[in-house]
Amino acid sequence: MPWDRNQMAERAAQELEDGMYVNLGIGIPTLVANYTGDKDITLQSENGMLGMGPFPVEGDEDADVINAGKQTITELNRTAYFDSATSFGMIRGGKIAAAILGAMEVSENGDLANWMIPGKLVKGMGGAMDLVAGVGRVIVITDHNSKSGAAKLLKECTLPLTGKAVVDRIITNLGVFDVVEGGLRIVELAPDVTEAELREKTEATLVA
Amino acid sequence: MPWDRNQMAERAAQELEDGMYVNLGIGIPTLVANYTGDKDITLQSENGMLGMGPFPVEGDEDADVINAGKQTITELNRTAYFDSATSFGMIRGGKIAAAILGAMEVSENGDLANWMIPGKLVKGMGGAMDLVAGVGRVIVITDHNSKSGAAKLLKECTLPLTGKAVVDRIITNLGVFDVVEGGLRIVELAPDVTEAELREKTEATLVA
Amino acid sequence: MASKIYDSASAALDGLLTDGMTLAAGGFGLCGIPENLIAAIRDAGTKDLTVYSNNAGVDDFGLGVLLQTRQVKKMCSSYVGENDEFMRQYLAGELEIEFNPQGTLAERMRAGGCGIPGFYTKTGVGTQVAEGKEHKDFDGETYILERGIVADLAIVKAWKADETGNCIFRKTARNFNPPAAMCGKICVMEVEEIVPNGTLDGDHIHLPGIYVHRLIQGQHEKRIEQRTTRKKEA
Amino acid sequence: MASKIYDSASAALDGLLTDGMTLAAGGFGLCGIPENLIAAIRDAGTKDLTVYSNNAGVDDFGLGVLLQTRQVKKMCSSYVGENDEFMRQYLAGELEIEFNPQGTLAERMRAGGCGIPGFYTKTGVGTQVAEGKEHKDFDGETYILERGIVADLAIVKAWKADETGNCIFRKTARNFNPPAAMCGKICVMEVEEIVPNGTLDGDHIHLPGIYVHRLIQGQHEKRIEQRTTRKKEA
Repeated sequence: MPWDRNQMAERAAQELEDGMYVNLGIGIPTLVANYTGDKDITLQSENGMLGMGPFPVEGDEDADVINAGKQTITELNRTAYFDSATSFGMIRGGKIAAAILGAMEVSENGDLANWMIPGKLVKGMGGAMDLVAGVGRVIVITDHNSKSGAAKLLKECTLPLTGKAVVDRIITNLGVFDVVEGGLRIVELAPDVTEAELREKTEATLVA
Repeated sequence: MPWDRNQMAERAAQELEDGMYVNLGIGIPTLVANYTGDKDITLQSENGMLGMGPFPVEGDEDADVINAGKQTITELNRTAYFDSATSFGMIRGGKIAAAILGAMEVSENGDLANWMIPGKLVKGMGGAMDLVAGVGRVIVITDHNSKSGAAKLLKECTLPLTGKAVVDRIITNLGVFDVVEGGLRIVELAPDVTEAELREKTEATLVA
Repeated sequence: MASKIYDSASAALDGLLTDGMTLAAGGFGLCGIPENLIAAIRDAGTKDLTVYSNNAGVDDFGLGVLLQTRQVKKMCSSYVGENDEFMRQYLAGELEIEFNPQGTLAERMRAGGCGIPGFYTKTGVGTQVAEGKEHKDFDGETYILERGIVADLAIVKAWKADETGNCIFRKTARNFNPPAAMCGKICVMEVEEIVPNGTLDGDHIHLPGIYVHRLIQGQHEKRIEQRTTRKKEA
Repeated sequence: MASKIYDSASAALDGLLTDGMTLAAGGFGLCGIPENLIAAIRDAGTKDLTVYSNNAGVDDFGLGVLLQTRQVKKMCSSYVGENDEFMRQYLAGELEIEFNPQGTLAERMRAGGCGIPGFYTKTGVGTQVAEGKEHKDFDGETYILERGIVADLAIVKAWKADETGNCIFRKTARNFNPPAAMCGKICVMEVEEIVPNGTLDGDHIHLPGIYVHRLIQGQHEKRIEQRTTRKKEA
């Protein structure tokens, strides 16, 4: 049985260690914060905040306290604010231990595409290119296949890249994969997912 | 009668306009602050302070409030503090309108030497190279001649440079000079100083 | 000192606006944007603007206002979602866009303001962003050269400023405002409150007054883009 | 989170010191220097240090202490006056010095900490400082390439820090401390006071805790280098 969104987030939370500074992307990555348990994880928001708290209770929203997805959030008792140049200095300088991001496509050598579909979707890369270039470890969470069933783990990406050879680990609804010499190594399969099924749904080279 | 130290500083203060942000070097330039009269000049200290006040009264010295000469000073009611990278960002970025600095030698094309005598004096350039490269207008205050009587306004500097073609105006005990095409233009002479005397004591080309 | 304080956004911009100029704007999404100055530029009708700003606002607020009036020729941004008019103009070829990675844009602004005409970064290597840019290896890794930005005018928003323009920002409304302010040849700042000199602690100031040439106290809607809440715990 | 707080400077440096390492130190003159960490490095006897620091202290205080014990192989500084022992070792060829313009040194530290391996500056063009460096023209002006600094260890001093290492500096004691902290692979911070989380306002923090790996509360002499005063007005 493939993992659902929350199970993927829960699995991703296992990647984080106590004391880590982490940046979570928009979408499923945001859910990872719900599963860190006892681990003390400090979340960085690239719009200028270290130590991101949960959503506010109704009535406590503050227009001046938002995350990188422009959602209202709250601060903690150890939150620090800073400007965007400093924020990305932190990111580019390798001070953030890990980023967990979504993907449109990932290639078997760790290329990531998640910012643009030429002629259709022109939103921009935001901070994703900086994150994949700068943070210590890049973890991708994505459905294994697109809604139409197409493979998202490819030999080569077809969409414009966010970064070249930047992904360390991929968590999909079917399993966990590491980018290694020669392709993607299967680290773990979701319950009842078989290697045969996986191979069928994956274009990238899978290595043991 | 040549100007004394205080008169040179007083003359230099005439270069400053109301509302200017200015950096004053160590030595005679520091005295300029005593002669700004009604003009509201904001002094930048490159160790991280904008809005430098006078020396403290005895007993009020604070080890955490010093100027670039490491002297104890005070703050004003509009002082801002910042780190050294920000401070020199301001300087390099041309935000400071003028710097008034001392000199060992100045050449007729505006080269300045004021940081090193090879084999003898090895103190370093501090912030002087950044200041001459970055600020809007560089004004030098210096005795016209060395203690031994040697010219300090030269055709070419003999000492290692602080900056090349960076000086705009020179104020000495004998007069005021602008760096122009072809040499130094006499802007003003100190009382009773003759042009003949000046020419004798100057190696640099003097132009009308 | 001649006062930096002006009565209105229009007064503060008087003499500073010319068609075809470059503009740097602070803000992230709709957070910490110079609402009053944007409205005054709309009213002034300045055309063919090239705007350096992380985002382009939404259709009817933020920089989106200047897109609706067709005053913008080119945007240099990292993210322009949330704006249908932008998308329409872009896909119709009526608007140029130069995408910059968010951190590259922020650093380009700071660099320009700090007298740094170019710097190297790993961000974007191997992507479209690197095309046409100088590549250089340092210690075995490849980087690309990015240029400092110096804009004709910076429009920014802070929380409070004293009379000399020393200012402080509030929480995540700081974002691009300090680097945008730094990179303007002239910087006009709008704040929620102008306070007397002596009110702000010199150690709390985020942007010293030297970066601020003109100052207004404005009215701020501070619109929230994505209102997200959780249930109150019992 | 595993605590960043250590009992002593020696404990905080345990396992971090190796002969021949590079060190970045905060402070300007004797103002805002990491007194306790310098003393602990002296006691540890680590040799052949390359030290990035704006100044070299005085003969018996600040980094001058490590010069007296001959633990420093090379200094990278902008100004080393006020230190006779430095001058003696340098003129005798026992100590290397690389002079950096003050702003270039500060920016090199910030750049190294921000993942920028190189940047261009006008500072030093046409001087000894430019010799052997790449020159490049931007918009008709010549600039030189300066490199970002990444030091094995940064030792810095702040006024107060909370338990996660968020810290604030006091007045001009801030100086090189933030850029030095940023450029260290590891940063050890000494403060006058460690305060509980929640004590510091998030908008007042000068250096977020992410830059601080280990933290101690120290005893600080805070020696004044040039005590200058004026007469009290009657």
